[in-house]
Amino acid sequence: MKKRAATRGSGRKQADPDGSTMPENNHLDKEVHHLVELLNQHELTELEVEHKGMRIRVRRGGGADTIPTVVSEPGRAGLDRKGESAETAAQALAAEALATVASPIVGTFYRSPSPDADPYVDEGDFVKKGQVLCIVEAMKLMNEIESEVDGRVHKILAESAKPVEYGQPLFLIDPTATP
Amino acid sequence: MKKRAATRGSGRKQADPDGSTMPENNHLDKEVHHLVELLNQHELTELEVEHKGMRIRVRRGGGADTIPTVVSEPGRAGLDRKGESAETAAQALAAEALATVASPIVGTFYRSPSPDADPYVDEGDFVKKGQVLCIVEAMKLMNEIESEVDGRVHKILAESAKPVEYGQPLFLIDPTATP
Amino acid sequence: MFKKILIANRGEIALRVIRACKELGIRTVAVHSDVDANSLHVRMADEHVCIGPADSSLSYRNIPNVLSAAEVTGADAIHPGYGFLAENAHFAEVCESIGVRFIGPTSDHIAMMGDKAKAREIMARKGIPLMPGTGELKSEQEALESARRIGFPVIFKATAGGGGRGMRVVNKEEDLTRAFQTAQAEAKSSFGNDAVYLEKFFIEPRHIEVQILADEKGRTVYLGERDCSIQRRYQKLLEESPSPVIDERLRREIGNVAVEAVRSVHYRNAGTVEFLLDKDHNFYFMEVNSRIQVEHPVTEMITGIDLIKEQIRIAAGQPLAYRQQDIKLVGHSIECRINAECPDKFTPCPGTVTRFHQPGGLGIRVDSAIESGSVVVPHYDSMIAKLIVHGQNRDEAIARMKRALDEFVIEGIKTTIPLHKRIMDDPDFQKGRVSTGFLERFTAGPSA
Amino acid sequence: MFKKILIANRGEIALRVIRACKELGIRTVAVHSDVDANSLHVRMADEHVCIGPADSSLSYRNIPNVLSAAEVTGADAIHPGYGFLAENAHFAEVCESIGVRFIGPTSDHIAMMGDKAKAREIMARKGIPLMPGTGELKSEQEALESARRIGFPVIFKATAGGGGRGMRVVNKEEDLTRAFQTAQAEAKSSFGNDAVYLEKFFIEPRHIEVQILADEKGRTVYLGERDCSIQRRYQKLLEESPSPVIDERLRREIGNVAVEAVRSVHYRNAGTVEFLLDKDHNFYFMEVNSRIQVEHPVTEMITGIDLIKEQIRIAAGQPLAYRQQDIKLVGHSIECRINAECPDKFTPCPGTVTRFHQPGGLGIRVDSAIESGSVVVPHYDSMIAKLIVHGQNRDEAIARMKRALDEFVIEGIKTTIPLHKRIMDDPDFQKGRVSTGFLERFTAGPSA
Repeated sequence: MKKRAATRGSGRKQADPDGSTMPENNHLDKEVHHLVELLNQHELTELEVEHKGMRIRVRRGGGADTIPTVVSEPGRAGLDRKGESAETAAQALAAEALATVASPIVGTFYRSPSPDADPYVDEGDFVKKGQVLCIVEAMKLMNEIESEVDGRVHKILAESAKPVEYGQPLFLIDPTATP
Repeated sequence: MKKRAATRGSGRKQADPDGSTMPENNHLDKEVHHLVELLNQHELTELEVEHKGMRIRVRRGGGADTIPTVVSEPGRAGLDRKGESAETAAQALAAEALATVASPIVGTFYRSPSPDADPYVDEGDFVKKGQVLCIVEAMKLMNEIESEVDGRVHKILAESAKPVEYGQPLFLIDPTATP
Repeated sequence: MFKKILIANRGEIALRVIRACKELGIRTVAVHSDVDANSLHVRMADEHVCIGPADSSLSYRNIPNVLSAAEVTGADAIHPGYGFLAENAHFAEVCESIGVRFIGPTSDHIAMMGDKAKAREIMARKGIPLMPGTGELKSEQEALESARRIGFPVIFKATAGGGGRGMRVVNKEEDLTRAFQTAQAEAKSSFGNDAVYLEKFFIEPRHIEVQILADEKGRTVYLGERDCSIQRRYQKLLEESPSPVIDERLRREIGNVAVEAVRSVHYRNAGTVEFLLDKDHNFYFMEVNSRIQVEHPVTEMITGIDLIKEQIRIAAGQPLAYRQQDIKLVGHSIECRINAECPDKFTPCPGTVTRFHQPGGLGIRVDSAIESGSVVVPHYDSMIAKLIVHGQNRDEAIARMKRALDEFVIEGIKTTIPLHKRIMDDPDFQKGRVSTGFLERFTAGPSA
Repeated sequence: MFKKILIANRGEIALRVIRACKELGIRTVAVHSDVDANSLHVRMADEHVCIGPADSSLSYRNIPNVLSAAEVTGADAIHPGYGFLAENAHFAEVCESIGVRFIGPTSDHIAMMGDKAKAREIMARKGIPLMPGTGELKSEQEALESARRIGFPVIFKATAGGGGRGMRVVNKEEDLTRAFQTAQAEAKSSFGNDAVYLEKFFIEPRHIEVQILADEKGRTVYLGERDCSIQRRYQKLLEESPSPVIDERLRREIGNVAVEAVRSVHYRNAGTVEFLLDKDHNFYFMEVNSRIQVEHPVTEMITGIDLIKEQIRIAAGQPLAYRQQDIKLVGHSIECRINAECPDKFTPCPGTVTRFHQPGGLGIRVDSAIESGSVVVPHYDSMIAKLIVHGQNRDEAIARMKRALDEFVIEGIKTTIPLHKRIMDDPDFQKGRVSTGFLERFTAGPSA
């Protein structure tokens, strides 16, 4: 049984209003509407935009009661998640685009095919699309997890022989890196 | 038994924006109204816009869940109260200062000393400080309520022979008016 | 006793099971789909494992992922709640085979009770009174002959069925052919099995069910009945116990039949025997539900017995601590299901609950995993809370439910609270004069 | 029956009374100070009247304003709750004189029970077992002689007292003079009356009280006891029923004495007879509280009787609907008082409750007028919620309380929830081995 999983972190960037969407003039109304929409869509607490002498800030609630619906990183504690939306804008500025390899199943994560074998990959290694990165054992079955992109292993996020849950990020791959 | 009560109504009068309290700039007015609408519609806490040297900020309560502690108009429903705070910012610009005469006790409000007598005062009348404005009957005692200021009776807010509660506004007096 | 229980469910029933485990000193593992990561049942559990995406077939119904979660957390038992995997005989079987205790009946009993036609046959052989009806129908001709014998109106039901799907009422002979075909097609598409059977259709019957508990040694008791006559499209909306029309003698009679029904097949753990009660107080066996039910709290309220704890104790091999004569029914209990749905139209209404404030005080119980800020996602059942009251008698219970419904604050989404208020104010309901057709008058709109 | 009841109180007890009225179909009038305008008790009432500013002497204790509010709204009865005007004989008298029914005992009974020394004298004459002690002390010499007769340690109490003020324990003769003077001064400043009396002071006694109900015809019943031994500075913090140390025989004995005590003076409505229980299970009359008490819910939970409704029915002239033998105590109930206060130091902690989420499920009751966004003002009592549980036995009740305390979310202010969690985990508490000195070990800090 083989399973693949690699999700692009692009979903988090959408919260970022870039220059092209900024108003020229007099589009105040449209702009505020747009920001409110963004606020709603991303369940943000506050959104502030400053551009060509114009500054717009939109804020909602104390945030205390608002719980994000869709969570991109299950397994993290609730407190961490609340921080995410705040980080979103900052992270989006950094135009980094790492690919996350997440576990498609619940099971036990292994970095190597057997206890005495070498790991499939180490941080810094270059990998090819389709290359096996690790095994997740579930129900006595070994599921090989492959990379969906070419790139460099930026970070290994799980510890070998420990349980992982569905959607838990296992690797960050930098697809822009070349050997 | 005589009781006096007159509180400055700076908190209340904001609830009725008439022409004279509106800002010169028609555009600003429209804009503020628009922002308040947005605030209500999207249940926001705060909305701030700065544009060409102009800055507008609209804020509501302390968040959706916060219920005002001290309320200037007991007897009104909670929903009304929520609206008030939203209007506050826009109307604070107007510098009108009516004095409110509130009931110091719970009882029944009477505009005249006896059923067949003339009212103590009518709207538009000029009153002197210490002049009796009405009676509030409680526990079979007639309590005369006096004005604390000189001025013109701007509005009578309670209906004769109806119950009034503690702190309920009975009269608005315009202390700037002169005969 | 178990050391750690995995709860293979979500929402209020997952929280219900976690509460029972906490009170028993058993550690808990919540599983959840990714949209449920911040749910109350996840936060209240000692451990939690994300088992898949929102689609329940890939998460809550995903047997390998659920069992992997049990494996990696070292859980020694699984409580399935209701729905999802609760009546999946295969799941119970796999649990048994890998040595994780499935908290419920055996896989064989689940399979037996899951095949409604077969269950009826078994009960008929044991002498349990059945609705006039048939076994699985082989042909249209057989259906026609059976319908004539039973007498119209009749109803088609799917043998693999439940929840009202695959059901068709036939009032006269000429409508039978089309109804037969439609019922088969619906059964096929809903359950992957087109087998249907026929039953007598009663006008204005009551839905009466009996809660039973059976331990591993076979000691079996009944815990009074629940009256679930207030239904909408075969979905229960309000339940009460005791039934306003059942007296002590009839209660004992139905209770004994229910105990006989499950004891005859050596059934274990909690179960519910459903009956139809006609106007003359004749009762007919319908089916056995081999799970804990949504409406179990009304039974708990009048017996003082925690049914989830009993399920766990029985699964752990403990004997029942009481006999039939020890069970006393005290007062009256009503449950209103609060669903996130548009009033009158009954369409689901997902969204964010901006404010959630429960009623409180004497005789009030709320079972819900909702809190202020919770997001009701569109992927699952629309029931977001159960409001349960207990009173010294039915009148007090109704008065208490009215004031509790008035107190309940749920903002941001539409719910069935207004509908329940109208039911409480209904003179027929107040007199206990309801049948499974009762709610039809409300579906036509507020003024009907 | 009354048509409209004015509730002369605020907070959870006002809401408690409103709930009972709603269930009885009686209209309600809330009164409130201006800072309480948006309170839940105001919003849940049919009508509401602002009766003054935050200072309770100008609002909730303001007799003319409360009565004017009854007058302008046409209320035919007033429920005083506890505190404020509940034991003000003058208020009850004025109510009687203007034809508004005071829901409680007569003004004479309030006055009689309010004078603690006189009440003791009356009870002594009726043969009720008293704490070894004195009547009002005329001089220091009398105090000294009495203390020698009773035997040290002894305690000074104010005859007009309550709530621990004016009390002084004396362990040996040479401390007596100073304690007498301090007690007098404290009694004077707290109650405007410097009269004090002496009682035997017991080491590690239990505080046991018996709930009684007496109708207008004089039929009197007791509803089991409450064990309120867990106190802090004479303020109850946790109550339970039944007491873990009282058996069936002793319960009947104390109950009969309590009934005798109130019946002998023709007491009416609800009341509580407080006793001290020593280590040898001797019990001594302390006082009668002529009001509904904070901890009344634990009695409601094990008897199924709604005490507030009973108060209202009795005041309306209805007879009790049951006799002593009809009252059955079922299971065990515990109440934790959730106060807005800093843990360990016990200083009040007013502020805004940014988030409030009640525990739910089987056997849980929350009596509170708090909701998310409520402002806890510094002007009144710091108790913001009562968490009450019911279980089949004491162990289950404790386990349930633990999980309910874990579930209770109150953000924005500090509360006694952590303290209650530590009490639940205490081995002595779990074994029922507590006395009125129990909490002292917790006051020294978490590690003590």
